[in-house]
Amino acid sequence: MADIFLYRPHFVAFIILFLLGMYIMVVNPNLVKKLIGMYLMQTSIILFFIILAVKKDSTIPIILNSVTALPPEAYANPLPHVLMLTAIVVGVSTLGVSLAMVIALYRQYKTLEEDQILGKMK
Amino acid sequence: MTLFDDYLLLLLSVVMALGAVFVRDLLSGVLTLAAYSFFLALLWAGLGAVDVAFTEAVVGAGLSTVFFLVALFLTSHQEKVRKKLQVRIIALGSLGILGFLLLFGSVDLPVVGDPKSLPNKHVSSNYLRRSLEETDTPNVVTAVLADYRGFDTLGETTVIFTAGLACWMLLRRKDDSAT
Amino acid sequence: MTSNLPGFLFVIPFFAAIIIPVVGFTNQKLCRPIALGALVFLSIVSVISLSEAVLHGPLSHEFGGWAPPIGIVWVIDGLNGLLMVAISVVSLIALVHAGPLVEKELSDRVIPFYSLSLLLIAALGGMVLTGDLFNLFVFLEIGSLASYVLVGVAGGRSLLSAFRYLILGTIGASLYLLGVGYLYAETGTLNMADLAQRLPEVIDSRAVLTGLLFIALGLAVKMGLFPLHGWLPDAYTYAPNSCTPLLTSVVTKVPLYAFVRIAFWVFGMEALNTQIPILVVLGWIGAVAAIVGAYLAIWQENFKRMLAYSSVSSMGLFMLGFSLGTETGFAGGLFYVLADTLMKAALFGVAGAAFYQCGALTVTDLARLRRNMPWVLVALLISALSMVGIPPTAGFFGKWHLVVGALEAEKYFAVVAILVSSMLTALYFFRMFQRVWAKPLLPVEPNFLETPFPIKLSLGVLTFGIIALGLGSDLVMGLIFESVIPKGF
Amino acid sequence: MIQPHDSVIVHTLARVFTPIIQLFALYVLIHGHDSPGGGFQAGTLFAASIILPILAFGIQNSQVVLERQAIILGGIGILLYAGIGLLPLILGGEFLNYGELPIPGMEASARRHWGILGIEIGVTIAVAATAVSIFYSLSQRGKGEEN
Repeated sequence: MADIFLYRPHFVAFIILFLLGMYIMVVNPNLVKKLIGMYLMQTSIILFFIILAVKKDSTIPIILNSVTALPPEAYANPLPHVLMLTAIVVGVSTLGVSLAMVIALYRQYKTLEEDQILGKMK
Repeated sequence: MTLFDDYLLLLLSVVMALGAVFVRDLLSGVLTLAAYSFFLALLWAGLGAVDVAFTEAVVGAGLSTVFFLVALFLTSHQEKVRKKLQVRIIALGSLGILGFLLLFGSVDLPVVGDPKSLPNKHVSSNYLRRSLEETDTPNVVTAVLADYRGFDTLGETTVIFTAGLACWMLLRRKDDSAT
Repeated sequence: MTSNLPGFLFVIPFFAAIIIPVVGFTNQKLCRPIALGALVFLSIVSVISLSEAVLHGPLSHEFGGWAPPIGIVWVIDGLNGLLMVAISVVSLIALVHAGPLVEKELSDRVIPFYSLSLLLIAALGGMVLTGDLFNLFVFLEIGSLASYVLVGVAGGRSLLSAFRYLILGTIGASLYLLGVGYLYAETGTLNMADLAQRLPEVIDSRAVLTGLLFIALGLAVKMGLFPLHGWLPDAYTYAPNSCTPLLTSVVTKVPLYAFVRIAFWVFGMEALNTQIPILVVLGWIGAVAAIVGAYLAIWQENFKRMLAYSSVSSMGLFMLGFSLGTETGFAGGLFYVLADTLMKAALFGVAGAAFYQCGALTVTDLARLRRNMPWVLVALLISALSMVGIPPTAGFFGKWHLVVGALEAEKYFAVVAILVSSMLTALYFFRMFQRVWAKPLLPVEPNFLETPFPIKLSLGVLTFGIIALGLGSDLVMGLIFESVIPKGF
Repeated sequence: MIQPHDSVIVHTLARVFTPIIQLFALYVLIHGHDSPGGGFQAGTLFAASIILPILAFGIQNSQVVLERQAIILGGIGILLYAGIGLLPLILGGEFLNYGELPIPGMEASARRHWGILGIEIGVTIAVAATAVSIFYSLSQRGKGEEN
């Protein structure tokens, strides 16, 4: 298993970002910090999908005309790219909604810390 | 483009991510996050995902940062320092299991950059072979996004529309006029 | 068989949801008729689709005209046809019920309420009908965003619970997406039918196992399966009363369906019995969830919170039923899902009506219904008896088939879990009835409102549905046995 | 409430950049077929070109689009997208099958080409309008809450 660390730097970065993001989301009491963690987690999944799409010595998936077209192996895999475009937009939408919730909470409780909000509720 | 010249970008983005998380001032954290996002965009471009890179630069580094900044502008900048040991231990334990699972599963994943691996062969080579002829669109990503998987894109547009409605519903004030 | 019906099942609620804000700003009164009209249409089309699918085999609709696995396909068979009917009918009833409550609670947010509810229903329909794993993720996110907001719109406590729901829900969705990534990496496809064909070759791969585990974990967060139910009690308790019947009855059932579809159809019984023994684990989790949920419900004073823990318990029972590995157990689990959809809509409907009219929040407060709203109390009585499992209600038949399935599978811990959780359920509902009927009749309250007709109608239909589903259980079970059971049992 | 920025440099740059961003957005939209980019990127750029003057000149001085109108516009963008998809469904084909769009004198692949352009325009409108609407919602502040 140790060889993963040597041959797959992208994958290691993915694991670090994913776990870091999730840890901050769960543990940090600051609401905005939680969202920063959420952003890290979502982008790490994009990293995971993009490294699935990489082909060695390939070019970007734009085929200008059928005469000069290369075989499919010569282009990067477009499908994960498409999926991740969707995931990016989903991420920013979730971020917008969650920030709206944060602002609404701040209006009521004048703090961004989850435990202080809980304290003020009682 | 080869695979292994983006060590630097990976390292930079991980450092930026750590910075965004551990800096106490939230404003600095958000700006560091924008830098992180920008390095990721460069990384995607280097890995051949130009459309994703463009979107990440525009949406990730641009739009989300603007949202974050507006929200911080209306709330507060400072993060308070506290420690809850119990929660941390539970979280670290479960994340350890998750991390082990990720590593465990990754052993059998296809080698990065292998053009013959299954995710690069089965459906996606069909797109690469047929899209120009069938949809008259040179950019295969656009063809897949808008046509082959156009239904996903409709869903995606709906997601952002839902978010718009949601923000409007959540932040609506009583003193706004009703209609 | 290709058909246009699945396309219309998406188009009807979707267009209504988009048109409502466009039209609603000029005339806010149009929102409700548009929403209810769309849902009536949706119910009719989904009933037609179910009958077509049962009589003539599965219906499929290839979006964009691209055959799978190149394009996205929606497939209707017995299982999701049945659930689609349940979703459309129950959400129609829930929105009828919501009418007077929305006017009171969210009077300045009527437009986004109806629009988001319809988007939620369209997304749930999409999750149920789609045959593509990534398409499922997109609809999962639309539905989740809509439900976070519907939970949090009341402000205060509901906002914080909605924020926690959002954080956990996003973790769940990300885990799901990661699982899809692992499966894609091993097979190169996202289409469920294609995946089912290609998986047996790589079933021994660790990546496939990890993918299934991540998908199961992510969906378990979304469905509120014990011990990942952290968001559920607060969200159900503090959500506005106009939203709870819709949110509690269908929203958690659909991720459960997604899991069942992926586990039993994509992976298949053979792989689950031999290579990936996930069902054993899920059976035990379900058994523990059923008992712990019911046990925690006993100690709740708040009526909605009690019902929320009873939802945790029900989710355990469904999981237990599906993981038994026998035909009767699977069918019983599905039947109990249908029954629980009706029961939860009715119970939370009663809770909403009680708060709307008497300000009743706790179990003890419900005594005031006795004088003011006797008919609502009848609905509460019948749905509570159904939760406990007293014949001839639907809940009894659901539990009966679960027990029979467990006996067939010779899994006695499951029998014990079902019986114990039923007894605990009986305990807290009978405690509630004791509180309601033990005291002398309260005097009539002076400024008491007449129950609005939409609430009476919807509760009446739900109560009738609970009894009808119980009496017609042979018919429904026949349908399930004939056209729903997955291969390999 | 977002106040106007004091600096002359910011004002001038905002004036110069706004049309350039819009032009670039249009380019990205139209060239989505042959180069990276498309509806989402163009929509976000359009949104940026509306948000930038607001940040520079304050929200009071640039109420070009109101929040509510922005949501309606977003809905219209999605209706354009879904309407293009609905047409083939009503004519007996599949939802979103641009190959069966009733455009005379074209091959299926050319119809698909124009169908893609049509839905990209819908996406652009929807994303731009909704992003501006979210920005408005987030930046709103009630009465008596200035700081």
